[in-house]
Amino acid sequence: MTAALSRRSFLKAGALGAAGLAMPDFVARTASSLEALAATPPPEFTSFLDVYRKQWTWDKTVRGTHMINCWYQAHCAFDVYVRDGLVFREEQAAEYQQLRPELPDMNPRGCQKGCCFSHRMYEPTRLKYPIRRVGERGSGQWERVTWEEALDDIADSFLDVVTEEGTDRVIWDLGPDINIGAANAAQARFAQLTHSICLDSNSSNGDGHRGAFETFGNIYMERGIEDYFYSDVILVWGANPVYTSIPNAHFFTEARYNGTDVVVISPDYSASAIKADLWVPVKPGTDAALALTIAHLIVEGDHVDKAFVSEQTDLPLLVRQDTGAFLTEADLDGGDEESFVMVDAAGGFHIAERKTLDLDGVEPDLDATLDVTLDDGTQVAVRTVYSLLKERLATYTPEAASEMCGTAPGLIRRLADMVINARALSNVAGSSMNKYFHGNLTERAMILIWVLLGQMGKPGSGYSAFGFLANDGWEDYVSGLRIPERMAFGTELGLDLLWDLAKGESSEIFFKKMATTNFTDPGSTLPVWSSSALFWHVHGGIVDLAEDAKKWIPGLKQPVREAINSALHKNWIPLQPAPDREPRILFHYCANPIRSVRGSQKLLEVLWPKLVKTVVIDFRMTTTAQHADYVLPAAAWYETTDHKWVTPLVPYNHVTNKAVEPLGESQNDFWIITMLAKHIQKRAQERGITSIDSHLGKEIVLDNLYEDMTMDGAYSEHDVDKAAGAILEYSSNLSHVSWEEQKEKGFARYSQIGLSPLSIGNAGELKEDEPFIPLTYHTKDKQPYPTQTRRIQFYLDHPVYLEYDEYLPRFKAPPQMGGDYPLTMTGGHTRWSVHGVWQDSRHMQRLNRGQPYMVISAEDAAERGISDGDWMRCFNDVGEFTVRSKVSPAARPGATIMWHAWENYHFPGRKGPRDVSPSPLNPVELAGDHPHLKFGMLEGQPGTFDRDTRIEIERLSDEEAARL
Amino acid sequence: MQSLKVTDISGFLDPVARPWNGIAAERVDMMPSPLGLQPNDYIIASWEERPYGELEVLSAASVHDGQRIAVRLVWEKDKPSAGAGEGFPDAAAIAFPVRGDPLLMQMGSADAPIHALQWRARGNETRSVNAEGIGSSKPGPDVAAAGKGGWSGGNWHVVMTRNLAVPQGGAVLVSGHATRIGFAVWNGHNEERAGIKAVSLDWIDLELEA
Amino acid sequence: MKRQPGSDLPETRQAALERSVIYRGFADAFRRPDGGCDVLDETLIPPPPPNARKAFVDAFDEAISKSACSLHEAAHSTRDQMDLFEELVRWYDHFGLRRTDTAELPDHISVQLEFMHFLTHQEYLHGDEPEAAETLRSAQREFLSRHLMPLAQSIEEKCRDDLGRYSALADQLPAYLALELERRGTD
Amino acid sequence: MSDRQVAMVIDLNKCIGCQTCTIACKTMWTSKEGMEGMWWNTVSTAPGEGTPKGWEQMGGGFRDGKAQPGRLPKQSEFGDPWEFNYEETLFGGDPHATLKPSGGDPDWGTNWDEDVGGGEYPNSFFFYIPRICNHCTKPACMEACPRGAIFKRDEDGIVLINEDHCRGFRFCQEACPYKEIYYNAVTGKSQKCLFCLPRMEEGVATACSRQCPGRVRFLGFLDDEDGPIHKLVYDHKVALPLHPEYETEPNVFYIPPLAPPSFDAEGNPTEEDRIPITYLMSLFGGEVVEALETLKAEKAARKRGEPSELMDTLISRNWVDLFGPFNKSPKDIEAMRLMEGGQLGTAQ
Repeated sequence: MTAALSRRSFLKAGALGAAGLAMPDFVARTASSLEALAATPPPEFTSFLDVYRKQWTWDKTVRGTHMINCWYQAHCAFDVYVRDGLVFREEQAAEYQQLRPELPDMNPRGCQKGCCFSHRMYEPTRLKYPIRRVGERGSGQWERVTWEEALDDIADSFLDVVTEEGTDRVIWDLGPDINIGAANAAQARFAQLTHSICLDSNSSNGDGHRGAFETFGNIYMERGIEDYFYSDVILVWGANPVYTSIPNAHFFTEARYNGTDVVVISPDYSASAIKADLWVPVKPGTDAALALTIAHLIVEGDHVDKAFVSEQTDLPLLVRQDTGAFLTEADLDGGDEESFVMVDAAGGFHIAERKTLDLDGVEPDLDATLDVTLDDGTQVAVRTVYSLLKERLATYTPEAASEMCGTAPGLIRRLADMVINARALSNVAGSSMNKYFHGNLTERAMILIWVLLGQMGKPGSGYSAFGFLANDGWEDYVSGLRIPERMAFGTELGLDLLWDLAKGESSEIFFKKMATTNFTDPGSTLPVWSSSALFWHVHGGIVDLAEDAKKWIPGLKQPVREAINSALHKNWIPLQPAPDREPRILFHYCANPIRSVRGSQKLLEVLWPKLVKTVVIDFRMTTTAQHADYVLPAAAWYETTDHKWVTPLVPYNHVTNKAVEPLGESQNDFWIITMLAKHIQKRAQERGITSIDSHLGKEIVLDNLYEDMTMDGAYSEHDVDKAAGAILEYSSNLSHVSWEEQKEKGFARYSQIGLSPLSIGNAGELKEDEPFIPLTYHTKDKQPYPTQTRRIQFYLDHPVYLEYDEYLPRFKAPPQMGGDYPLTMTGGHTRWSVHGVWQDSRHMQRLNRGQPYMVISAEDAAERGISDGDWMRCFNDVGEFTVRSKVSPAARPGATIMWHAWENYHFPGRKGPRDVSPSPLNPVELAGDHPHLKFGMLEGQPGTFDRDTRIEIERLSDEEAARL
Repeated sequence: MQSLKVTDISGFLDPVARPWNGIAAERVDMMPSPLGLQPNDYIIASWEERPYGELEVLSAASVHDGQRIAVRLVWEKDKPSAGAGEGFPDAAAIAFPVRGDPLLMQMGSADAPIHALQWRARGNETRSVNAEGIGSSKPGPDVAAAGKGGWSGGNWHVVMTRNLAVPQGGAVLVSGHATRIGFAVWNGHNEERAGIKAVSLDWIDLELEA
Repeated sequence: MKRQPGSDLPETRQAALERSVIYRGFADAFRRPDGGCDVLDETLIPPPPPNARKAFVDAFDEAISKSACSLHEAAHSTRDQMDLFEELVRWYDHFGLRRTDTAELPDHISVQLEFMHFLTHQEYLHGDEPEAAETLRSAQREFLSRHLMPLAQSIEEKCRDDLGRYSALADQLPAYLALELERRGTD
Repeated sequence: MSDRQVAMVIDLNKCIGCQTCTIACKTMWTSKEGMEGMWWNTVSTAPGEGTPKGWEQMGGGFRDGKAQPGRLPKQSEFGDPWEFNYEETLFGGDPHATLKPSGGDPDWGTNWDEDVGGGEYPNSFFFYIPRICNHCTKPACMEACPRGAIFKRDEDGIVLINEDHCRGFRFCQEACPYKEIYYNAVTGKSQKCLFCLPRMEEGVATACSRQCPGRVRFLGFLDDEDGPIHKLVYDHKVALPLHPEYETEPNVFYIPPLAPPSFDAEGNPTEEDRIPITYLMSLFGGEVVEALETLKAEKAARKRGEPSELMDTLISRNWVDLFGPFNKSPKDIEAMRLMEGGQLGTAQ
């Protein structure tokens, strides 16, 4: 065939006129120009091996990190190796300074996922240009479009929706990977300027630490990782650090060598348990019983730190036996309704101070029970919280608790001895407890142990729950107002905030109260937040899955739907948009709800049809992206400059520097969202739209949105670097090191915890040369806790808690979520990915099994004739999915394990574990109209659960397996 | 054994080319290479109990045209082992003494080296190899070595060719003169390689017809 | 045979110049839906169809359409992507070139064709230096046989044949490259 | 040149099985053509099949000085380098396609029996064991190669394959009792871990050591008396060779694993070892009993607040002390041959 053709036949007539070098993709490496290079004689060449003779050198190395929510293990400074505009490899920088000679340093950090991220940047899953759906949603039919076309079309839909139906129809679904840096600041500024709704997904991911919130009025408490070295007993309880704290795990293995007792409490003989000095097997979802029996042994053995609990907790406060409410000063003598009463051994009454914990010499009688004559003359019996608690704890003998949690009494007593005799007791916090329906009760019972023993606020001693540490300049950038201006702005709106500060309230209480305005207040200068769990349940139809929740949850007083409606009606919980105002536009930003939300198939059925536009901003093709109208390609982490929040464990701000240009036409998030504002402004001007009132009555100026967004051009779409720097300069806790220095070094230690509502709850001083210890403002400086009683509070006299008999910590058997089936499907964060990001990485999957599997015990497998690797059908009343088995003697009979973050497209029929997890909301978490049980940033919101899901599994026949 | 003079050996490059039918083939008796001579304990230990080099007979024929010599080997093999992926290839070799009186079994010695052509089924790879004793083989002089093998009907047919003239260090072949030739065959399926092979009992006299 | 104006150059240099222009034509054609129209002959490679953008995407954009076949060598080989990038970057570096910061990845067919455009142009400039010309021709042959030809052939197999210009491109490139590989000496 | 021997100690009480060492090695060395299925560093769950699957039954090494026959491991026993149907699933418009290894459901992989272990609940037991080439003092591979293509450097005892001399016979792969040699079917050569020679020559620790987040690996020369290696191997005698009975004198040593107490029928803790001592003896020889006693005693001393040089060495509060003289950062070494292409090991 080629004989007929000759070279000339390819050449168009006159084409030679265009002879000459035309090379858009290349430049001369060293020669002055391409022409000059071509003119020089070619180098010596005999075979391709000659190209390998020359030494391979790097163009540059740049400090980078991975802007993803690795949470308890975050973050790590990397050196990123660049050649020819490509990232070829990365290696940990390992330049962290040792804090104190007796403590291990933090080096090298990093994990197996971070050490091959550069490979992920160029894999086929990477998105390179904006794409628009052409077929049905989820059909996988796409068309490549320009940024102009995509942003104009989205801008037009935005303008249609906000002008015709309201600004609360536009929803920002924010996932766990928001960085509280420049990228997320652009999104928050956009949301604040347009009053679109931001979904707070923390609790909906099951990370809300409800028990800590009910007890401390705050979930933010985590210690410096080196501080574990000062503990002599560490309880790894509700966490699996060997999987999910890879860069920090060495502190636990090294502490163990240093003589510390490391105890792991888990259903399975987990990867963390093999590193323990004692492993305590426990039935999934029953840890409350284990905690309560330890508390029982503490009280029974008279090991209670009476001074500590009298000063720091509500245990000495009196409770009316007629109403179950606290006795108030108003009850006693018509005084303050919000002040509560103690009685000393001599019978003298004392009002518990609200501005300080200092008892000033008062010695309350913890066991007091007496009758009191109220201001209105009536006689009422009252008792201390402690006496009620002691009565309840008496029932939790080791034998009784063993029936509930399956842990042998002898083992319980040995564990209790270790805990009681500990000099410094700490716990490794994870996020698994709150993925159980009664997770709040479990956490309250665990906290009881630390509090009864006074193990708080000392080196190596204290309870850890939710770890979060952020710069406090972010809110200033987002609102465009510095803190003083924002406080003044607050008073213009009639808020009594300044008045609180004047009355001597602590800054923690002040700033937490200010944060709650994000959920309700029309004048807030910050974005409008709403609970994503509520949003998925009400607007997403997830509540339909809870129809027969009464069958699964003994003692449920009313259907979940009714509980939600009544809580909304009583304004206990704010939900935006309101139930009758359907959402129209959904922006998924650092989020993947169709993969992560329990029962997510309902969202496609109920929510998706309501939407005019669903837009995903991500750098890879996620499950949610497959069901989107537009997928906008985000730059990868080595292709932009920004910084990210961390936790007090590793209190170092980490910076990623732009090492290479974004691939294809992908752009960084800051650019994408700022350009969205630009296109909305342009289209508004072209369509003659000026401004409208938001659903909260604030004026939204659409035809000047871009100017407002960029503060009149100060921070245009090209200024992510400048904006990131500004945020730090505004911060009180990260402005002590220049932005240039932080970019160069890749990390900088926070100077203090700071005033952000996302960190202030840690309530302690962050020193330069000591690991952080939380809550010392309370334990040492006697500042009040942000609770109703201004103390660590174990008694909740809220009507819902009284109704459900959860006013005091107690054990409740785990519900049979999904129906009466023999096996409990537990789970946990995987070793192989953070959320879904590495779940389809070739390297990670080759070191795993390449496809999803459910770990089942050797016993359960034998009973069902299942051997390792067999295909299984897992089912309950709500749904079913198909997965392969992994049989292990380490797994607990009766409990299976589905490690997290598989995408739906990993499963046959695209049905995964989410399809069998109904996850109805827990009614007590809907409580509101209460001094501290109310919405806050990332806390005080209803959670969702999947660890109580009951299933049965059966082996697929070979024929069925072959057809998959 | 005789290498018949032909006008042009290009007609003989294909192992099953018809002209080979007219060339008398020599029946060469083969035997396993002596285990004791293997270069190290490991190889001896791992083949002590394992049969190898079980080929009993090899048919060899040769022609030359004054410029290049072609040697055709035919031997029985139930199925071919191409040595793709992790497998070992079937292979064959013809060896000539360079000088002195090298012992074939010893693969020659320092002062009596041998010069061989080795063909491997993997990509018909053919190499010129010099050896001065067992385990000492290294690339031989350039004799424009070439080889082509074909398996059919339970037999390998392999033709190896090289120049008669040879640069320094090679085995000299001169039309009209005699020399000696030795043979080796490796069975890839039996993981035979290096010294583990079937070899001709001893040198066979080879006379290049004038 | 179309007479090319201004072909007063000695036969070999003229050939190198024409080949260089053809490579540029193919490079542009695989880069943009309307690329290479000024160079490539319409009878062999028809002009872009009316819905050029959609057809181009359907032909070559694996991130978009089911039937598309990738223009990246990595997608057509089991070789580790970064290892392939290293070799290609070393090739370009050996001849003094570096990709621009916004260029396509090193294994994209338009980048490889542009590299050939450079080598053939350099051959044209050094047409009267036999040694330099021969070095460039052997480099071209080796690059063609190791990378560009197998990629072009794989694209030809996988590319749909109902997409006009773009199907023609996928068919004609391996045909042209076969011509290039068959060439001995001075063509 | 002095006959020095570089060595490594791997602390199995600190290894968390995260495979960062495996990825560090893979991205550095084994992504070249024909190396897709190679893992020069592996981390396996023990007890288990290990990598390659069942390597301890594949022979090789020596017994009473006599070479023992071995067999060749297959790529599938190392774990096939699965490819995935990304295009079809993610963009292919087939809403039912499932992302999984092409070519059917695998029944084995490099880390297939991760976290399974042995025994029965609640007394099951496992630990992680990272493995690389041991750069043995008496390398079985070197003695098995008929072409002398494997050599051991005098200056540091690193064992290398000269790929120019290698003809792909793979006697070395059979003879290595640890099955730490890999065959490249594309180049027809055998290849192996080179102890990150290009890094070590520049004073930079091996990638598997320096990038290990668990701070598990100690590096240094065996004869360096004030280095950690000498202390752990010779002074405290808690670092033991794996399978000493193979008689190759490996230069990678292991701190044996402790484990939490096992339970009696009622579920109460007993003093009986959770990891059967017979199993540990089958791996590390008889000295493992004394080594474990030393570890427990020194740990108890720390618990009583008494000093312990052994525990301080194993804790290694200053990370960089793990690496003895190899404490430089790769970033600071100009023109590191990090991505050495083409022929390796032609130093000889």
